[in-house]
Amino acid sequence: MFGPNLPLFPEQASTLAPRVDALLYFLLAVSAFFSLLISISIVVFAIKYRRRSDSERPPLILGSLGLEIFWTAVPLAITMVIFVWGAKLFFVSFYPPPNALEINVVAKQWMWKVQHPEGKSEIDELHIPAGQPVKLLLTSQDVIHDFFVPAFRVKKDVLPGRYTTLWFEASKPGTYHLFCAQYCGTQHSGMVGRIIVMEPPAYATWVGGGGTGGSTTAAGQKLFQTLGCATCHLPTDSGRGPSLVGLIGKTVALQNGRSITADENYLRESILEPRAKIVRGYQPIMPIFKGSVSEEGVLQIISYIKTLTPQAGAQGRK
Amino acid sequence: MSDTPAIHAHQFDDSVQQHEASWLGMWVFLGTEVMFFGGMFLGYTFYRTAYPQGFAAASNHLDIWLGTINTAVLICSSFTMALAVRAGQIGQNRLVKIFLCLTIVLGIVFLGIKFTEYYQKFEEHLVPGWDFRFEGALVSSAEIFFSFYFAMTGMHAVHMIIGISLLTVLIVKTARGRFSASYNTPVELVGLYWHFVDIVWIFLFPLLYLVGRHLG
Amino acid sequence: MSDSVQERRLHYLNASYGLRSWLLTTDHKRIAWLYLISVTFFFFIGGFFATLLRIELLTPQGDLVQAETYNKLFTMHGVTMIFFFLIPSIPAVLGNFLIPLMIGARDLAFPRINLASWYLYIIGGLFTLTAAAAGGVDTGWTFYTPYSSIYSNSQVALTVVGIFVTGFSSILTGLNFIVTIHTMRAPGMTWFRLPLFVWSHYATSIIFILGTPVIAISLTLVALERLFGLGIFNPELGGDPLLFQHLFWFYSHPAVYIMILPGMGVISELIPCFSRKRIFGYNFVAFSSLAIAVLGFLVWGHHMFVSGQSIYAGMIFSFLSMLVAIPSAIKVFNWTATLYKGSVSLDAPMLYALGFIGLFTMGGLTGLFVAALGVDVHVHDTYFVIAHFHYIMVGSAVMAYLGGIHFWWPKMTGRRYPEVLARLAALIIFLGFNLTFFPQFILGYLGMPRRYHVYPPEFQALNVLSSAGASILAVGYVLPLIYLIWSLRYSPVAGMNLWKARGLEWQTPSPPPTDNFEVTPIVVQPAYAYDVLDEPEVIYAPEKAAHV
Amino acid sequence: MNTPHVVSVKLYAAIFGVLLLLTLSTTGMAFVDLGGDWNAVAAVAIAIVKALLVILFFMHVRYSSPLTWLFVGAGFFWLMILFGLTMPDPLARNWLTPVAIR
Repeated sequence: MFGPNLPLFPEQASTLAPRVDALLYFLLAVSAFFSLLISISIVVFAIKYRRRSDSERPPLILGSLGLEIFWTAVPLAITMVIFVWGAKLFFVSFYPPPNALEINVVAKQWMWKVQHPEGKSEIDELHIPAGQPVKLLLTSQDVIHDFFVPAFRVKKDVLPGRYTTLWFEASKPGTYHLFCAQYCGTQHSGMVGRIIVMEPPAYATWVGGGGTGGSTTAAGQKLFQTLGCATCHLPTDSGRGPSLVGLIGKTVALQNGRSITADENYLRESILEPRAKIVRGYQPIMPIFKGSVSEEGVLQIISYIKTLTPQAGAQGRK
Repeated sequence: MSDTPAIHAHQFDDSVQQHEASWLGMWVFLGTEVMFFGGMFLGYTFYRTAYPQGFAAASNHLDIWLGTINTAVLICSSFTMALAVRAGQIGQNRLVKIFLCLTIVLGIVFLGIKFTEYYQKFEEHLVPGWDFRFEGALVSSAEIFFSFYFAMTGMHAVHMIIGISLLTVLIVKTARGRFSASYNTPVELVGLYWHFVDIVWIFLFPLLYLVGRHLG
Repeated sequence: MSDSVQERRLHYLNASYGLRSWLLTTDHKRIAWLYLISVTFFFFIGGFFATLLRIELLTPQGDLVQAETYNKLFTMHGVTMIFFFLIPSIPAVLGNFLIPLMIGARDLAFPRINLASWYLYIIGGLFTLTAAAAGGVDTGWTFYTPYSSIYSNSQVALTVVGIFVTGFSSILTGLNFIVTIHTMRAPGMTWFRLPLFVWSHYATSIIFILGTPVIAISLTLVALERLFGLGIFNPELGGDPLLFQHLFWFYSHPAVYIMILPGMGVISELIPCFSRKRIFGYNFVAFSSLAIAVLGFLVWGHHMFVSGQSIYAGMIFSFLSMLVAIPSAIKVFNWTATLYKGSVSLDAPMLYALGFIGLFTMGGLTGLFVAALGVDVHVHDTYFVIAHFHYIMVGSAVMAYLGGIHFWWPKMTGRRYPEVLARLAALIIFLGFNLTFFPQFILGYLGMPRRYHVYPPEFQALNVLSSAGASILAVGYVLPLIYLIWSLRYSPVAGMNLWKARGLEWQTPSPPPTDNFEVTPIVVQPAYAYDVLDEPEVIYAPEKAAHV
Repeated sequence: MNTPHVVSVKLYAAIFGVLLLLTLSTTGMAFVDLGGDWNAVAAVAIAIVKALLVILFFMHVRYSSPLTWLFVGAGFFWLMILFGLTMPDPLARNWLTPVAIR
């Protein structure tokens, strides 16, 4: 608000920001009201009823049930409003819309490695188009980090050994801070970066030009062949392994009677530690790939598996 | 029964109040122990729901018969401990010493069996941190199981050793005639502690030894 | 009792002399003094670390200390202040001294265990100080795995042993209080005549007993993993870092109620005394202490909203966190209502009490910000959270501690303290505190993450404001240290009941005799019976009253 | 009040016998496939019964003051809080609602 060197309020650069700020204003209003109510009553009572003589004997007031119920019910009602409003916002910021642009982010002690689906990769920077939902698939190679963009009002811890997702839709082109918000060691304060929001056409030219390698899904497909996944996982369920066509979001029945919704974490675990969750009707013969596939490799295979939709049919058609 | 005058500390009004205070104090302490072991049981449950197959495979490596015998040994020691407390209440100091000795012997037998099991695990390379080897694909979750196995049974063994040393102190004091029918509180308190350690094992045994045995 | 006679009267301070009489004492009043000295020592060590942090943050670049040292500084600031000052301060100093006096007992139920508690506290302190000297620990006071168990190469194991040992000091204090309050109340002192100070310490003891063991075991598991390679939190083996966070916060959130509940107890004593009026809604204030202790155990997940915890767990914890705010609100409203139609005199303890109410209200309300899921996604792990918990810990708990020390100083030492200087110090602390921590709310919402050694230049202005406030706060804290020590020698002698206060502790001479009461009193008045101030609060049965 | 209540040897022996019996039965039942998670439930249930027997009779809580019951109950109740509020996290981590609420 006071120019670049004394900002008092962060920019609103995502569709979520105004909604979070609205809840903030409500909370500020409630806090201001109660703080003033209490502090003013203290000052007024302290002056009005100041001790005039040592022999004063104030009246006996034991309390009043009515007042107690009143100032239990009113705070309860207000807090419930805050809870529901906050929970709804959290739900919105938790589940990415289906058409989101998927970008993989691997955090490593004190740097961010970003992998665009078209193949472009970046360090400590993330170029995204304005006006389009972007879903980040986050994982860490060592300790817990946290992908935090104040201008978008979003943050999500980045865990080792697991995927966490974070989505936002940038509404205003510009450059915004990226911080690591979970203490991760010596250079924790150096693990910062920039989010560069571009107009969609400018983004298209940027991402198209000079891709370093093939697209992520192409790299995934190559790995899918070289590691021999294709020999067991056929498009139909006739192979030795279950078909992976249209797997994301499907409910998979497991051998021990339970069933699970197939998400990225399930795919990652089944690649690295296949015996953990065996699909019903299949033998536990799949070899462990932990140690022989890097984090980026697993992300590439998963992005390839996501392209296996029923109409795409046999692999390799894309 | 020799009834030495009920002595009580200066801050208490009488020995009934002192006994009440010591009794409640011991139960509050056992409450902290419940939460202390509870933390490990939570970790166990957390991972058993995440890796049921790994826990079953690892649990099948434990010797179920040694575990069952150990549970029986500890229940016997609880029985003799209860009899020792009872003998103390009716002032039969000779019986108190006998039952306390029996409890100590049973405790040592338990620890003996436990350390033979540890030695077996050491030989089978199943000790996490010391070149842990486990055939099959569930090596990671098996290592987590054995980490909990050693953490929980190790902490339990530490509590057994503390219990045995408390019992030896009790025997020495009983021999010196420090206790009587009207002042038997220390024996009761150590009794409570010993029964608690037995209860921890009563839960440890099925959770560690009997996981997925029915799968064969 | 004239002042000159008072000099020769035997009391707990001149009952015996020499180092042995202090280091081997089982008198709860002397143990309170041992705690007072050691707690003050650790407070100023923690404060020293804080000053270094605030100086470093004056500039966006890291030019005072390297990153490694900065990380160790904020970790040691957190560990020292939380485990060695805030948790023991009010219960171990004021609670130890006053609970037997307030319920009419001669001492706590287990005096020797009480001394053992102090020794465990000192041994834990020595472990932590040697860890600091031997290179310090850089994991943050939260010790999150896998950084603390695998990646950090600092003195984690040594510090963990220190905290483990000190944890048992809290457990033993809690055990002592619970048993004493249940079994050793004087005749006539029913539960609903107990001072609210005793109620709040009873609630705190529940947390001591049922919370502390869980952090003991979680830190033990971290130490086992570091020293013996057990794979409990190791992500390589499929270990889940959230398990440690659940175990850690199961204790560490109730721990913040350990820090504030005794402070609330002190305030519930000060407000009625200095407005000379019975507390408004005694039962509600008493039961809200218990409600805070119990609900405090159900809310820890609000520290983990963005940690990858499932969304349903987040919703449960956010809902419960809203409920735990209600008892605190009830207390604040009842204290304010007590002032109504009272006879308010603004002595130093009252200034601290009124400052407490104001700052605690702001601290509590900002708690709603971080409990609301939507806003917490933005403010988690930023300076907003730092400001929130400092408003509760520094603004409220330390204010209540200082208020309590000033209020019971005449009872503990038999001396008054310099009133004008004390009021000045209270104002300096109030102003310095607000200048230090209010700018951090703004910094937090701007998005400045916590534990940052280097920050973007646009945050510098607010950080300079905060550091300026910290220097005023430091001056404010040094003042009481000086004039209270000075008062031991030079302040005029205070009589038995300087403030004309209600409560059994004021019915015995100051400083009290070793056994607290010549004859165990029989209580005949309800708590805070200021409306009948001229009638005696206790009567003394001719022969020893049998325990009712 | 907790007047020390002397329990007859016969009752102690009976409790002791039941405890041994339960130990053998829990080991025996471990080999019988009860389907799904029922084996685990049975094992824990037997352990709870054994623990209750030890607490009520060997530890004299059966004859103690209601205050003792409160203290004993509080310990296990808090354990249930620790389990009850932690386990929803790992168990519900996989419940994904198909549609994102706008």
